[in-house]
Amino acid sequence: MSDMKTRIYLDNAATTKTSQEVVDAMLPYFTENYGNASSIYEVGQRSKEAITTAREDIAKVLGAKTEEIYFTAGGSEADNWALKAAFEAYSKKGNHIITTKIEHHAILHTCEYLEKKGAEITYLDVDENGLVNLDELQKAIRPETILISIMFANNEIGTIEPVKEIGMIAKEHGVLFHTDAVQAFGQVPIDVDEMNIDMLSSSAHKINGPKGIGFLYIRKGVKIRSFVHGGAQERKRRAGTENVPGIVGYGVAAKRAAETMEVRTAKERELRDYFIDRVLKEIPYVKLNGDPVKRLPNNINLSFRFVEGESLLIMLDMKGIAASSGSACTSGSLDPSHVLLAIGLPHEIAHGSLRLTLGEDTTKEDLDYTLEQLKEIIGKLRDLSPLYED
Amino acid sequence: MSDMKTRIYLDNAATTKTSQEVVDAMLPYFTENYGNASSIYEVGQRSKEAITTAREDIAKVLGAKTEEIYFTAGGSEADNWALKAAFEAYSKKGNHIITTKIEHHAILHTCEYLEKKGAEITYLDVDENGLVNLDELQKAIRPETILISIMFANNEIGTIEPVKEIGMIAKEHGVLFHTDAVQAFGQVPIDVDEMNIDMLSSSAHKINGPKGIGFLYIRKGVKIRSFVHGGAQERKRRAGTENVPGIVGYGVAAKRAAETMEVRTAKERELRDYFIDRVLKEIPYVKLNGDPVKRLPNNINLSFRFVEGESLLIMLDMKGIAASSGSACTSGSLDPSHVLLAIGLPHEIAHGSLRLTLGEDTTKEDLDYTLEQLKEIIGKLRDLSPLYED
Amino acid sequence: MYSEKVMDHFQNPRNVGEIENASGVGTVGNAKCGDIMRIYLDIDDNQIIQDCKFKTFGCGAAVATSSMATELVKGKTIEEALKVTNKAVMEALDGLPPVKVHCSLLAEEAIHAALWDYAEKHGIKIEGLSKPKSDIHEDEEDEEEY
Amino acid sequence: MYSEKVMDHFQNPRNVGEIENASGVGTVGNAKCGDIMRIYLDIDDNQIIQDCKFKTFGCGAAVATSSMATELVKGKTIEEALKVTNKAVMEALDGLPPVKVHCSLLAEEAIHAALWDYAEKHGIKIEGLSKPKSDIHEDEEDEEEY
Ligand SMILES: Cc1ncc(COP(=O)(O)O)c(C=O)c1O
Ligand SMILES: Cc1ncc(COP(=O)(O)O)c(C=O)c1O
Ligand code: FES
Ligand code: FES
Repeated sequence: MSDMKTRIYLDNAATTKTSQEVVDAMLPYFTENYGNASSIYEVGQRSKEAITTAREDIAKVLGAKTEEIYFTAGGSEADNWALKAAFEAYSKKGNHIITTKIEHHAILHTCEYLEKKGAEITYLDVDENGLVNLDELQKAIRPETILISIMFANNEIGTIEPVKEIGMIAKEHGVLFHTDAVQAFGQVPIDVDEMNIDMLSSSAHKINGPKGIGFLYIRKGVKIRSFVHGGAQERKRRAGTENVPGIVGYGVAAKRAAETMEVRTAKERELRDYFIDRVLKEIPYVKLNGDPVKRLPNNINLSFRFVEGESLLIMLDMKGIAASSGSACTSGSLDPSHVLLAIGLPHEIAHGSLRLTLGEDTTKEDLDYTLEQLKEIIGKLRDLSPLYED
Repeated sequence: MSDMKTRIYLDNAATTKTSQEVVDAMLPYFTENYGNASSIYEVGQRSKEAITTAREDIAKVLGAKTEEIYFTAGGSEADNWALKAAFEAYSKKGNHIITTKIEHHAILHTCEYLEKKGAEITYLDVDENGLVNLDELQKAIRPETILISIMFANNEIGTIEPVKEIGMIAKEHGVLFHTDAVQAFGQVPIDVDEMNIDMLSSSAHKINGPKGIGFLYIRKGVKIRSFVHGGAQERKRRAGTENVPGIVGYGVAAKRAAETMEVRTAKERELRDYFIDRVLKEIPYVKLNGDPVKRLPNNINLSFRFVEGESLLIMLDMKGIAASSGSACTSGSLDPSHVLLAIGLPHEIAHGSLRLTLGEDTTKEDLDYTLEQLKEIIGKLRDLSPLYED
Repeated sequence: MYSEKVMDHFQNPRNVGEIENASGVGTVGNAKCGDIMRIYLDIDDNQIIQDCKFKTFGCGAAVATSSMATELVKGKTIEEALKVTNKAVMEALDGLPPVKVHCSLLAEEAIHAALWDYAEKHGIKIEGLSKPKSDIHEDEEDEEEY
Repeated sequence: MYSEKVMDHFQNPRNVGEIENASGVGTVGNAKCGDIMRIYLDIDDNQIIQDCKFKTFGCGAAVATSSMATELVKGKTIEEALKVTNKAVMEALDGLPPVKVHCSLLAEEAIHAALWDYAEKHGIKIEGLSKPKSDIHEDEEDEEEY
């Protein structure tokens, strides 16, 4: 867009920088230990061991068993797998799935696909902070309900759902519980047993791991089958030559994220709240989206009235700041963010939203600079706006 | 298995070393240009441009249009996508798919899955060299045939199928033609237009590219939909944050494979035939599997009577040689190779098969050493064998 | 994503603002994305557009096309201004990404709306100008043009 | 994949060969994988196994279990030899990967077959020994034990 290089990266919910430590761990698996992990010979066995270590490291972060972690190409594949395979495997029990209106498209579009195949889907509403209502969830459960899929934390507004309570309800009713934890894994503590989670999706590139690798946690006993059929990899449940460097990188990233979680997120929370406070005080006509407390440590989502999102993003970009927007124009789609609409924002306000997501390297100076630029840009765009009269 | 490091890697059909050039091209996309390619800001746009370049480079190798290349997580996903989505998209036309008995499991297991969904599958026989019979193919086509899926070249025995003729037949009958070219892409010339290929699967790690990335070529006009639903990536046909380093690496690997193809494969063919000649002369009771001429440049597949495959592999491994076998024990499954059975090998001979697949770095010295070791090992194992009386 | 020309007009939009007692004002909204454009025209007695200003709530392409459109109609007769189509604006900007073509329609329609307003106020009829819609409803692009 | 003990017995198999005029010979095939094992026993008048040799066409585990099994039965009485189960062989080898458990059954069955052959030749009946199958047909493992 501009010639200026990105200097301040505030779109860590979209993707993160792969940390050098992760890259270093991956490197030997490209050019030295490049063997196919299904092979019997030494260079193949080295790959296999590396995969086992990564699987163990990841399982530990979730309180899961090693053999309950199945690697995929990312969060989208994990989401597709969980929903489509559960729909097939539990067709005798029923065809009803409960989810929410604020899920990621990897869930929502999969649900639409399943509707064409005969699934009935309940899309739960959320309140103005993006939280599901547990009573409504409870009421939505029917005898033919086979799956509840509710995200752990929302990618746009950062709201953290009451996962433990949802898990309890699912368990009481004997319904499978899947959670899309792509934004939550490595950011907030997760324990699949304590939270009664049966399946969980995650993606490495959200926690300073590599792109193109994710996993689906599947609790032992959940009888879903393959999504990708073929070779006997991943205990015959996910075919394809293992992406060994990706898996190794994911293992290191997960371990690292768990180890640094407490310190890192405390710092992020502080910076986040500092920025939100200042914006709300120093810029008029602005609103914080998402729950102020039950919120991902690194998520800031603001709506600026009279301002359109794409213009805002381009202007920030020209100042070297990478951010994102719930707005239409960025995602290739022109529809306004379904999440912002679901929390009740009117169309034209949803249109002027800005998401800033902090990363492990974000500093107070970055945010101070961003705030100064933001003030100026908002002023400029409001002057351009036919909706704004000062 | 042994403590000796692999010194001679002869399993390039399983996977290849990622070339240093490829790794070097990937590296900046981990820690510098790590932006999400769907983003509007500069660091995201750099990712997007890198993806476009890779797509162009790959399209060129196939004589395809840039926008006909859709990245996947590998060959298995591409195969699954082609078959499952074609079955859904063309259900009004029919439910019949034609394939062969020697396809990769990514095709065969997907076919079995589709059979449960109501598909009728014809599995064509092959002759003793592994070639399909064009007359039989022609006769197998019915009004409700929606797809012919026949591999370009077989991964075990290296036989190259008459793809151009198959394409012609498919076209004459107005049936879609998919080919699993995972073993052929970058090894033999392919032109999707000339060969009337409608869909083609490929996987980067077979041509010195990274693991975990592949593509499905889909001819413009073929109306198959998504396999992985979600975000708007890959022209809305394959959701998931793009694996930018993987895609970049694939682009470089494809370009490189195309550029070096003539010289590299000429050298490989020479080495291959040198080794085959010597084995057939110097070791008794041995048979070459696959077509002697219509054969991948780097494939050697031999059956040694009275010898069991796994033992052979372990002994080669102990000498620092990485090879593979069509035998039961290596793949996690105990069934003998379906490919060797399909070309008519009796069970116990299929059981003693050895696949050696050369790579760009393989030398004559490697093969001489391998042959010496092989002679000794075969002797030793035959002495152990109750089937062998000398 | 955007051409240099688009970026130039986005960063330094020409003719931003309002015209008091304008001869014609047109406001158009894009139903598809929710964006809004308002154009002010100052037209003299010879039906020549002496001045033109705009305000836009919209994406980068919307701002740039507004800016370019005002440049293109300034100094033109009404008849000439009617020929400033979205295609002409896009060409002047060295093109727009496919997903942004609809944004350029806003500019065309906003000019038409301002001219219509002028015609109504002055009780004249402009040849070839029909009552503008207040909302642009383009046909959905075929999402399956693969 | 394999333990050190397995690798040792695979690389240096003990008691490879045949025994001429053996007291008993047993050959067993594994229907599952097509592998074959033959065991030769030299049993003295006190029903003590003086010598034991084998030939195996099979995987690494098959070779190693053959080797270990022959070691274990050598010097034993017939009664003791009957207690050399596949489990005992596996334990002596520090275990086998799950997919290789069936291989160890070959050894157990081959010993039984050789003993049966001995019993038949000598017209005696061995307590607790039933006619061995010539093919091992284990139950399919549950491929869905997840
Ligand atoms: C012919 C063939 N098809 C498909 C595949 C699957 O590719 P991948 O393992 O990259 O998913 C392979 C290799 O494993 C293959 O050789
Ligand atoms: C909540 C959520 N689910 C799923 C995904 C999809 O993950 P991926 O893009 O790695 O496939 C994302 C991110 O893109 C996400 O934020
Ligand atoms: S997206 Fe609304 S005008 Fe461009
Ligand atoms: S696999 Fe046949 S005996 Fe081991």
